[in-house]
Amino acid sequence: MKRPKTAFFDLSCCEGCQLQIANFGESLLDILDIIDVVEFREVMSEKWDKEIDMAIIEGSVTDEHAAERLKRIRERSKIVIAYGSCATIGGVNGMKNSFDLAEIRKYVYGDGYKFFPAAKTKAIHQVVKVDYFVNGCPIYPPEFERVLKNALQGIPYYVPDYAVCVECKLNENVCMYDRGIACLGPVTRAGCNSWCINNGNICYGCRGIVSNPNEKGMKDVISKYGIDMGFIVNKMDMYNKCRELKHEED
Amino acid sequence: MKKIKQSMNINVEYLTRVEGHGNIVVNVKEGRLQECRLDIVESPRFFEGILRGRSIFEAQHITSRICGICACGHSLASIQAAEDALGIAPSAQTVKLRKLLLHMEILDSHILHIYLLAAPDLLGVKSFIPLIETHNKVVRRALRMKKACNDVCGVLVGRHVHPISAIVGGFTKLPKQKDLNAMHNTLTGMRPDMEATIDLISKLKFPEFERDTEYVALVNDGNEYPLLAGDIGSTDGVRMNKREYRKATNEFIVPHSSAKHTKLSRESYAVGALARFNLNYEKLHPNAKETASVLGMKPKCINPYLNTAAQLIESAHCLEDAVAIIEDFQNSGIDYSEEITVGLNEQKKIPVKAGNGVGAVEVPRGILYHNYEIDENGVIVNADCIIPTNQNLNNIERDMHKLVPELLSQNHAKSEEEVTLALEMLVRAYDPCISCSTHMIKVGFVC
Amino acid sequence: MEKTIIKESNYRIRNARVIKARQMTAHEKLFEIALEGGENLDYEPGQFVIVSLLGVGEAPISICSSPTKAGSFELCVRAVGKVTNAMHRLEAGDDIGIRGPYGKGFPIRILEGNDLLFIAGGLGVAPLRSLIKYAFDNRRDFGKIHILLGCKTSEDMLFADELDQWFKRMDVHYECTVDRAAPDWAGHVGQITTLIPGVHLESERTFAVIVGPPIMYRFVIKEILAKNIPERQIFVSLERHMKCGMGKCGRCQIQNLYCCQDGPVFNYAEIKNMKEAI
Amino acid sequence: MEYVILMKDDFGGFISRLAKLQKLAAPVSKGYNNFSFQEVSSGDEVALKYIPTIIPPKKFFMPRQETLLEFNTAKGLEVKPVVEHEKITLFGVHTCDLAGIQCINMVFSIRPRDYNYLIRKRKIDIIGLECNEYCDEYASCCLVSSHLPSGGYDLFLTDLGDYFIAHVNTQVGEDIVESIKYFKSAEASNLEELKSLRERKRALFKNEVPIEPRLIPEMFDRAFESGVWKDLEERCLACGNCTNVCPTCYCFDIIDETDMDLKTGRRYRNWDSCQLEPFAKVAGGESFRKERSARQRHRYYRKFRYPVSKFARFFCTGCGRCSRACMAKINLKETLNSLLNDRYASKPFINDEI
Ligand SMILES: Cc1cc2nc3c(=O)[nH]c(=O)nc-3n(C[C@H](O)[C@H](O)[C@H](O)COP(=O)(O)OP(=O)(O)OC[C@H]3O[C@@H](n4cnc5c(N)ncnc54)[C@H](O)[C@@H]3O)c2cc1C
Ligand code: SF4
Ligand code: SF4
Ligand code: SF4
Repeated sequence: MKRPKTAFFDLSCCEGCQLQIANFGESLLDILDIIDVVEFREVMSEKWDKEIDMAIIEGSVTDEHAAERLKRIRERSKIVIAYGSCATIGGVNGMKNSFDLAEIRKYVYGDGYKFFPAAKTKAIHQVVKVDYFVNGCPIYPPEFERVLKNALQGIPYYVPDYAVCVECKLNENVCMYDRGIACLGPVTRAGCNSWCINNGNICYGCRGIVSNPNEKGMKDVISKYGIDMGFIVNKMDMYNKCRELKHEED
Repeated sequence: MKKIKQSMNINVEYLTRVEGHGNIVVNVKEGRLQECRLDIVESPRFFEGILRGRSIFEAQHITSRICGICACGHSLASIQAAEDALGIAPSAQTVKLRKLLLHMEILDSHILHIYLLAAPDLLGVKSFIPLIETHNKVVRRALRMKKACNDVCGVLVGRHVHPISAIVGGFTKLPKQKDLNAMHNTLTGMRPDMEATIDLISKLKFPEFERDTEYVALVNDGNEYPLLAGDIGSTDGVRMNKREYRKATNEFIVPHSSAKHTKLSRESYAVGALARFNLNYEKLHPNAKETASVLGMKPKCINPYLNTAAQLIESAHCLEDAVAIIEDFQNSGIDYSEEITVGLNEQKKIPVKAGNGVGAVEVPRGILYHNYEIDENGVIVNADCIIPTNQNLNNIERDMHKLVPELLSQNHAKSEEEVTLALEMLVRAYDPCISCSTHMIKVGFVC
Repeated sequence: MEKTIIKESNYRIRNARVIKARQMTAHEKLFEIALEGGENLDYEPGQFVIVSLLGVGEAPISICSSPTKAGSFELCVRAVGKVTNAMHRLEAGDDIGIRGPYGKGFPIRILEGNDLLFIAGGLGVAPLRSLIKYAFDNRRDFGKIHILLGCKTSEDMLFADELDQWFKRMDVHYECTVDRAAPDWAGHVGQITTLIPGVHLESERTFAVIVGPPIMYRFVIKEILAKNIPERQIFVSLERHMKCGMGKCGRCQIQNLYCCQDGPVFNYAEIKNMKEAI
Repeated sequence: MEYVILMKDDFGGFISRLAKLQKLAAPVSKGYNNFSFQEVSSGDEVALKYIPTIIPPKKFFMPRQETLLEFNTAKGLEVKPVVEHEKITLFGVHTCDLAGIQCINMVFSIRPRDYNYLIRKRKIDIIGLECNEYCDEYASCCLVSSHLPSGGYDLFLTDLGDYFIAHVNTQVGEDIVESIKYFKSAEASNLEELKSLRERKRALFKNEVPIEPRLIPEMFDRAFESGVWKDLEERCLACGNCTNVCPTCYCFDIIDETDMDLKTGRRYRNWDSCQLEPFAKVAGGESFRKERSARQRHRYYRKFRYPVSKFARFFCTGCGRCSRACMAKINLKETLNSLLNDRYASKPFINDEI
């Protein structure tokens, strides 16, 4: 097999997902053995403006300029992989959608705010077609590896469409609800091996919401445990605010 | 100033091998430097804006997402500010574990910078990719060291990028004896690689360029190399409490950049490894001092390119100090009753009070300030973060202003490519983290 | 944890080779496969194999050839997901892994001596073809044979060349219908159910065998029952998500039955009251 | 020596010696009244009084993830079927979990036999531990008669105050007793005490649901269309907790994974759950148990109806894990009670005497 020409791109994000890849250690070299990295701005000076076999894109679309750039990347890429919460669901960048855009710009930039354009944050698939999703903030390296292999083999990858609780139970964590704490695990897509709960924190929903959540049931649970619904909605918005937006493609 | 002979127009769009998006613009017309600046074009993410209305207890979770490289640093600064606002004093054990985390953060980031971002320039290649062929051992060592730091963070806080278990009040999960042993093994196992790194870097030649400037870093009166706590100090003799950070930074807007600039006693100042080295050299671990002498470095060093060398010196320090902390825990044990449950305050099970707090932490690239004002429910009403890279931007531009004419006026004037590379290397030497720096803030609400 | 190589394993695969591969329609491809060492796959019409593409996964696929054909067998595969798409990239000479055959096939001993009514929708023609070919190869053993086929458009028609031959045969009654007709289509247009009332059947000696997409069964069976064919003379083959093929993994369970072991061929009388079956 | 005794004072020594013989796993506390079977080496790590662990001991018999094949496709198809196994002793298995192990033993022993399971099972020694009291309000072990030991162990300990009495059931049990050395043979008085404990238990453990167990299958035969399932539709979050923690749920998925070279790799099986959305979906998009109510119903039928036909026993061990783990508080005993109160499902079967 020819090594696919692969380019890494970053839109608005913290670049932590790229870093997760750098953190592969020496096995990164195995990955570089099978792909031909032609552009990776954070670690490479080389640039590439031709056809790309695989575009691996991090970050969300936060202004028109980014949307245009993304569309151009899509046009010359055979496969688009969105990775990280920013790219796949909008992630923390989406929180700004809860505010009036002009107001938040003014708050941060003062009177000069008009020089700094901004649009509502969007996930990548809300602007262009995406072939593979690697959810998570940051990405869970084993999942990234699996998606990469599937892409190379030309077979689909299905993001788990069941709750983080599944993995959490298998890891035999004491359920946060047993400890009187609200956790977003029951409505969040698994695939991270319940990373946060394994380390004593709650799930913040960074992998997006399962496709068919039982919203009424969840509300019942929340009220049963005496937790304020507004509190949960607020938590949910931390990563999942963008799901309210229409897709440009539709 | 000698006469500049050429005209050139340099525009490096999307500067590579830095974090985030920046452009270098240089315009020389008939011998006169007309323009020379570093544009920050990263689209802003409005972190201070979005923090409003969120619980102080999730601030560190959100602000860690400002930057993937210094996620732990942002977490620690954020936690410090939150605890300051809430009036919580962390336990001695917590502080020690946080120090360990910060050491790992600095070590990890410096290794990344030294090997993957700076070394290619010094070795004359475009990126580390060609090095896989030519310097396979070096690349492997870099990746190995990086992974080791990552593994230690994994054990300590769940992961390095966006740490999980370090929260306001302490840790949600404390390392077990076997975890301590694992971390100890990983770090002591890294020593030969560290020696090899020092050996490698000591043989490389850094560009010669000097410009005297003010260096700013945390300082203290004790013997400890100050990273997690201290006053703000400078080589121009400034010393002030962290709560006065606004007076130490004096942020101002420049039109070409979506990141603010800062100044203190002079027109610009520098933060980061070199600043810390210049201010706190005496407090470095003996191994680090030894490294400094191998590299031939003494304070006060005013060659900005040597920031990379200062990073190496600090790496040696962090590694040894981290090992010492772990050994200490191995001997004295860990008090597991300190493990805290996340979210209790946030869910109003423990009362909170209104307040205003500042966190000032030395992260890999310099002092990072977080400042929050919270209401009586612990909800953030105002937030401000000042990122090291912002503080360096002004200084970088001043360096460029001195460097470009020098390059063009030397006996054999440099070509456009050479100038471009020299400028890129200069910017990279500061290890700028542009995604961090685009946040912006005005409000002056600090007490 | 220790790891030992074992001889006996339920998951052992048999090495095989694609000896012919032919794109039939936009989505379906026909494979002829031979086991390594010229072994015969010992199977009955209606049984399935689990195809194994190492590194991609496994998928249950009905055998669409007749056991009367020795040396190789055929699979007709629609590309829908991981394994099936990867299979579509295989060509003659490529390696492939096979487990099975699995499941209960069509009850040949019961069908023998009777008239047969074959009804297939879409990809359902694949498993049925195995039985049809078997019946042709043993034509004397069966009474009248009716074949009714339905597909979306004429472009989606599988085994089109063979169908032409069936059409020409004296000893079968064959009809075909499409949901949507292309301009050059001369045959029936409409749902498969519209064909049934016109067929002349001797209900007491006719056995109906139906294979098609899940929604088809209910309507077709209604029409057949209207023809007075007794329930126990109706056989269906059901598709369920399947992993192990050995009644363990739990995916193909229909109430207390396992599609992989108790089926895929079921007698209608036995499952008609099962809520999750049809 | 059918019965032996172990003084409580020797318990620590017993566990340490046991752990020296081979790997030893026992229930340990995780806080918040949660327990888990974990490797232990000393007596003070073991939680002697514990309610069912989060995950049952099935995790040792059919690991959450288990390699079945290793392959290399670099030159043709090179496939090695493998089994992963280890010698291990499980200490402190309650009677409900012994029943659970017996259930999955049956599943993997009927033809076609599952060699991976059977090989692994042979390497696991089991030391049971009697519950003298009810775990909590979720338990329903009496309903399915798993509150008393009925085989499935090598050695079985009962706490009788100052000492444990142990029933030696197998040669392996005998060997353990021999090599540990702390055991003495039991006197008649010890056996008397055991007997009276069992008497007390009979009085204490009562059918938790007022139905005669033999009538349960018939109740289920009538309950398929019951409105009880509709109620579960509203509440169930489809998180799969109930099946993952059940000692008799054994559904799995089979997954291939290659190494980075895309040539070598392995095929493994992974626990799966009928409660999850994609479980029963076929390629055409059809899902045969699309509604959460149908999936919950399926779960209950897989405990109380289907296995009765196939294995002549219930596949519920009464451990109560599913109810404990359910965030929506779907409770097994409550569901059974609701079925009893559903007039279509139960009318003729209500047994007033219970
Ligand atoms: C007894 C029997 C006989 C059969 N005979 C034939 C035959 O002769 N010919 C034939 O072509 N087929 C046949 N099938 C069907 C065939 O087995 C399936 O089409 C095949 O298993 C699909 O496998 P796959 O790996 O290609 O698809 P998968 O990759 O498993 O996916 C199939 C579909 O399901 C969806 N999907 C799967 N998993 C997920 C998930 N986790 N999340 C979201 N969506 C998901 C995908 O969108 C996709 O469309 C038969 C099935 C049975 C049971
Ligand atoms: S802790 Fe969270 S993820 Fe884990 S089981 Fe409980 S609700 Fe689910
Ligand atoms: S546990 Fe939740 S927040 Fe944490 S990585 Fe997983 S999905 Fe994201
Ligand atoms: S169904 Fe519930 S009570 Fe019964 S064995 Fe399973 S987990 Fe235990």
